[in-house]
Amino acid sequence: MAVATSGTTTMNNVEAVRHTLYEALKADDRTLILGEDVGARGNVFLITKGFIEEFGPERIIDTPLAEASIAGVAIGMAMEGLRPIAEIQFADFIYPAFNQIVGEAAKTRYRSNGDYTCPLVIRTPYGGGIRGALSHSVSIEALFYHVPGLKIVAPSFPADMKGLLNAAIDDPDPVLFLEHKKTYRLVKGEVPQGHYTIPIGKADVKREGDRLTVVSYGFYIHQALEAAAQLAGEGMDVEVIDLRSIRPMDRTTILASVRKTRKLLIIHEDNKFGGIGAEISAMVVEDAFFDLDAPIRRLCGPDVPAMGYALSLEEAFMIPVPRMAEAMREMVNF
Amino acid sequence: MAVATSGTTTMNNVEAVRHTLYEALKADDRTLILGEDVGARGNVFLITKGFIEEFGPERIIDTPLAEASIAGVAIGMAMEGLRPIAEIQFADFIYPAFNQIVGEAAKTRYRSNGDYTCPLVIRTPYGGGIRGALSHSVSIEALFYHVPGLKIVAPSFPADMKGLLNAAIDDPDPVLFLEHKKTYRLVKGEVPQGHYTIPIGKADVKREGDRLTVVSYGFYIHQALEAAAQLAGEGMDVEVIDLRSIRPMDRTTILASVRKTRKLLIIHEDNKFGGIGAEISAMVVEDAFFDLDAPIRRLCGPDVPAMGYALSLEEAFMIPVPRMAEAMREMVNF
Amino acid sequence: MVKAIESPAIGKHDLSEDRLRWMLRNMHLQRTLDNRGFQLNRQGKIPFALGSEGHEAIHAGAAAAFNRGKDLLVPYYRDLGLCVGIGMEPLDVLLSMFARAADRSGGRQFPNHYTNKALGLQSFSSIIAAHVPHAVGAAYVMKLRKEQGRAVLCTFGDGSTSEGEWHESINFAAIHKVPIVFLCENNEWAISTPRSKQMAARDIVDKAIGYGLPAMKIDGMDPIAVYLGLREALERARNGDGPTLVEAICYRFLSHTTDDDDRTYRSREEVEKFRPLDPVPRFEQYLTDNGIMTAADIEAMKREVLAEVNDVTDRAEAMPFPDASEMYANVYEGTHEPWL
Amino acid sequence: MVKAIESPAIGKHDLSEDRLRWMLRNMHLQRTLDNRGFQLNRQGKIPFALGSEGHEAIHAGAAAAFNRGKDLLVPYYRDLGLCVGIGMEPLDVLLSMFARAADRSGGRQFPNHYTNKALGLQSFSSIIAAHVPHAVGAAYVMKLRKEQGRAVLCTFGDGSTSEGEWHESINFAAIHKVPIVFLCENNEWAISTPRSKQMAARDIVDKAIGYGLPAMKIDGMDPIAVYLGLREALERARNGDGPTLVEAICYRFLSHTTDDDDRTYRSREEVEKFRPLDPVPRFEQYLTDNGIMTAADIEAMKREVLAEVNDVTDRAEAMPFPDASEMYANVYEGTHEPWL
Ligand SMILES: Cc1ncc(C[n+]2csc(CCOP(=O)(O)OP(=O)(O)O)c2C)c(N)n1
Ligand SMILES: Cc1ncc(C[n+]2csc(CCOP(=O)(O)OP(=O)(O)O)c2C)c(N)n1
Ligand SMILES: [Mg+2]
Ligand SMILES: [Mg+2]
Repeated sequence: MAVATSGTTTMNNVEAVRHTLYEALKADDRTLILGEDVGARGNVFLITKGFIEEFGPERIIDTPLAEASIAGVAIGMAMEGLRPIAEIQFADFIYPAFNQIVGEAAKTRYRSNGDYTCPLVIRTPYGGGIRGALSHSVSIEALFYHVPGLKIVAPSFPADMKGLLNAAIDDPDPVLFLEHKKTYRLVKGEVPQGHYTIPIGKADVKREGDRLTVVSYGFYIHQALEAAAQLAGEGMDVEVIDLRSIRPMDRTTILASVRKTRKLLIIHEDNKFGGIGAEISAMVVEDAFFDLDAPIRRLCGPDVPAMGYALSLEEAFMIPVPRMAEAMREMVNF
Repeated sequence: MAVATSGTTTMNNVEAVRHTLYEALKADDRTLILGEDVGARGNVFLITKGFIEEFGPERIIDTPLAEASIAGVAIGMAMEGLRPIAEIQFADFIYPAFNQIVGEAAKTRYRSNGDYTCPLVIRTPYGGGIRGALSHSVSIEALFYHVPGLKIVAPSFPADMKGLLNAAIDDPDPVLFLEHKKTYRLVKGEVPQGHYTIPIGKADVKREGDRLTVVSYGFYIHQALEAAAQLAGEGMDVEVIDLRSIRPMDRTTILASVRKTRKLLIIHEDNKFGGIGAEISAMVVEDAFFDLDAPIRRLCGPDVPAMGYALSLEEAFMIPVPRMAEAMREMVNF
Repeated sequence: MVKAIESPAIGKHDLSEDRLRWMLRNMHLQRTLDNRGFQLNRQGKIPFALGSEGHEAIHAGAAAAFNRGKDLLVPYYRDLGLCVGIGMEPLDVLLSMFARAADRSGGRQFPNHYTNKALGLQSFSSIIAAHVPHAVGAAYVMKLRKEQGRAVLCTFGDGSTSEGEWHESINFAAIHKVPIVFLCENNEWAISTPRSKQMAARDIVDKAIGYGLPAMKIDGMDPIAVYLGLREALERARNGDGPTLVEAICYRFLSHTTDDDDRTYRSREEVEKFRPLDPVPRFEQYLTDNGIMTAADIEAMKREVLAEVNDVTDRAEAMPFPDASEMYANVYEGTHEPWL
Repeated sequence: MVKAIESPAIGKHDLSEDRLRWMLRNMHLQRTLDNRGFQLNRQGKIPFALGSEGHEAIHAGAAAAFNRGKDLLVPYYRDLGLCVGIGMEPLDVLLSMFARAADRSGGRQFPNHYTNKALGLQSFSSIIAAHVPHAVGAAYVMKLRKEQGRAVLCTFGDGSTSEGEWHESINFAAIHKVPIVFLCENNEWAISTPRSKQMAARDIVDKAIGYGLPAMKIDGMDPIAVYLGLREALERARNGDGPTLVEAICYRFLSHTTDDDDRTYRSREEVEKFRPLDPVPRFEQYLTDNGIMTAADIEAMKREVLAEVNDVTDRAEAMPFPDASEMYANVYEGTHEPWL
């Protein structure tokens, strides 16, 4: 973490994203924001509120209701030297932009052998637990993490939000920046002042321990830490890694931890089958098979198309802290 | 395999698909085909050649150049009782239809709690090794296999093509039917006459052995079998499983084999990171960890955006039989 | 090709007095149900509601032109009144708001996202314009099966016309001349995005030309004008003469949803400017002016509608939530993926 | 709003005789390079080729209107002549065909998919219409930076206008009045799909109306008409007056690519019907009729072009393939993903 700062400020995740975007717009006139309702409305979570008044409608672009063009126009801007920050209002609406992101942004540098590049950030709120029902709750990381040429980050602490968003904006390649909307106002933390970046591709050990490695990210990293704190009270020290970056993925940190604890539990909200946890497990088995004392376990969202609107259905989909603690206990005692 | 047949006919994969489509159109007037250039041109691989003359332009629809509507219109037809068979000309062009497939087809039954269903087949040729360069070579299975509500099959023997395509057409839910274009004319085999289906979700042990389990599919299943034949000559009997169905995935067959051979090698053309192999590995570790005598290994496509046009680049991307044989030897001797 | 229906269309229609009263009732039912959603949201009983104040005339007029049991409706989330108008029960609206197990989506869908195959009301998602190709596919089936006298009615907002899927679908429908009417409920806003930032076209009907389609612009605040326009367009479709793009001008009087606050992006003056066009008092005036209803009749109707809405509210609220295990139903036919 | 440029535009232009000869040379260069691809394919030296016979006038005329060093070109695969016309070296065309290491994409891209940032030729993929939003984004940058006198030229085929991304991009450009010209090379076919199955619109220019854009229909078989039309449209863009949709009518004389056989879907009569419009002899006739070139001049030009194409063929063929290790370059900036 390259920090040049005098102090810190307490912020929630919305404030951290807003603050970082604001500083970027101030510092670099190659940056601009485009998306649906980012102007007068200031984005549906009020992240860009007031920006259009300060930076003008040419840099804070209320786009038409058309996601493929939001991504595609941003790609063209990036190819010609800007640092566009595109917003997809909810991650659920990114599907129409799939071709532009996967087929175009991720391949621009490769197909031109470096003649053209695509330094683009696409921000989008994802995840559930907010009564968003079928189309305002999805996790999308597993639909994109297989794609070489893309980077994907999913920070969930305010300080990480700022450091990784700065890194994403500076990055010379396309970055998908995922913000778990349930953490937006729920999660508060100290954010260093001044400009700093956190390297994309580095996970963060948020809690040290030696009995079990837990890898998570998003809203669940907060729940996993709560569960780990419970276990600590029971005398079991669990190591909790916040993945933060999904591609590139920090194999080094995960392997070092697993070699120490000899057990791995992966927790994510997204469906299990083909989710991020599959790659983490396969990667660890490849490189640290003989260091493992127990099967790797994945505690993940159920394999159903989406979470329902009814509270009972949403609760059935989400994994509460006690279930996480129970899985951790089982692994420790295995 | 529910076969009611007197004999078999030798066919390549193009012929098997063509024959099966033809029989389906004859047998059930709820079926129709829509896609780009499927009419007079008879599809770019001549799979539907002559169909428009026989079944008419209302059932063999040359669509506008617009993939989202190919999938989307087909969904509407399926919701109203037809059995549309949509074609995406090359798998690389499926990205614009991602929203319709992932957001709509896969969720139709779920979101309406069964009030509406979506019995739709989307056929598309995928895979490389045919000098297709960046946009006529991709593997797409890993971009879709994470999606509950979808089924994905990727058969690569003519008899499997027929049985699984029939099953896909009969299926009451959306099925993505992937045809590896390198196998189209290269692979020939006996195809039973008459109507039969092969259940979606069942892998097939194409070669029995006890020293190592190899799981593959697509063009590489043929190469893996060649490599296994070499190893048999060297006294090493390798079991080769043709996955055939990617979702649902046949955990039972894979686990039974791994419990017998105690070693697993997964081979696929698609990029490694986040590919199908990740889930297979994670699944096996979850359920058969203590049955394994060696780390699970994945021999996969390199993590680059696509294969290049130059022969040297394409060859660098593809995995030749000797490399497969070498990996098998290493695993057997581990 | 572009045609306008005169408005108000007094005396130029064939609607019976009963039918006119039915239309007013539908408008009141819509507004009352809408308000109920907002009330329940304020009371903390439901987390979300969405209103269509300003769209009542479109819904009543279109519903009056719709042939129940024959036509198919592929609506969007702003169509409460239209869905009720083609026969959906008010109870179903409340079950959707309360996300009860008896809701037709099993409490899965957001409020206002209905499904009712028996009524010909196609299930749709929240993804803007994603339903338009489905409507076209459905219309294709009618054409393929030579089902004379049937048509699809597909609705969407002004913002929705920007989506690529909208474009592809209209184009497909135009080429194949399928029996469909595309009804754009142009309320000038897409959340906070005004039409000037959504398109440079003067009118939405202008878009029809590029697809080779006939178009019709109607006063969406006048239920009779809407009825006449839709009847003509639907008849054309039913007779095998292909699709029409209908633009119905209305206004979204409320915030986009309960999660929105329209004061952040549009002036109160603008909203007040549109108030005199509010379709409900305007239509009441027409009915009383023409001796079809008295003020007292209207009051009685409102009371009766309110009683019905109160009744279904109580009934819906008393019903159970879906059981957690329901989460696994209807992923595929039959059981959940067995291997997982 | 829709305007037609008269054709042939004899005597109505400001092109010097040198420029006219340059245009003819560009047309011959294109056709000779095209033919070379087909020859090399028949000889088994390259697996694939793609020709643009019938598009020569569009390419020469557009290239003549393009400001080198200022404007930006975002073309599609059928634009060999246009790319050469704005300054790309014929050697680069052959390097692309042969997929040699020295090809600007490093032998990665399919033939005819060029990139040349130094020339202002934006890299594009094979995915139909996916480049159109990039062109709009590029034009937005010009507007944002207040770069007067620059414009983007973005081309595509008739079939490409059906894609959703095309629609969304034109709409975005129209709203923001960015400096861009959309040039549709309407050759009546999209592989085997005739225009009647692609759209119900009479003309592609009709599509402009729905975006509030001016449009222009030009004879794409006449390089002077194309030049005049494009000059006007590009000037409008450069002056800050926004986008224009230009439809240039031409014909695809060859099969779609070497993988296609057009005899399976269109009659020889149709192809022969268009032969008299072939832009190359037509333009030659114009030049000889007007005493700008003699038949002997033209023969000499053809020989000279052929010699150049032979020369670059030999040079390109002699160059090495990319090294296998190159596969890992330029996935991201710097190294390949280190953790894998
Ligand atoms: C693909 C997609 N993008 C964005 C959204 C978020 N969203 C929901 S409604 C809406 C505005 C729709 O405007 P319009 O089509 O005019 O309909 P109205 O709400 O005005 O009736 C937006 C942007 C969405 N649901 N789907
Ligand atoms: C998204 C996508 N779908 C399909 C294709 C396959 N394809 C390549 S060219 C082509 C026809 C294009 O027609 P048109 O736009 O008229 O250009 P033309 O080739 O006639 O110049 C098609 C269908 C593709 N490359 N990309
Ligand atoms: Mg609107
Ligand atoms: Mg064409």
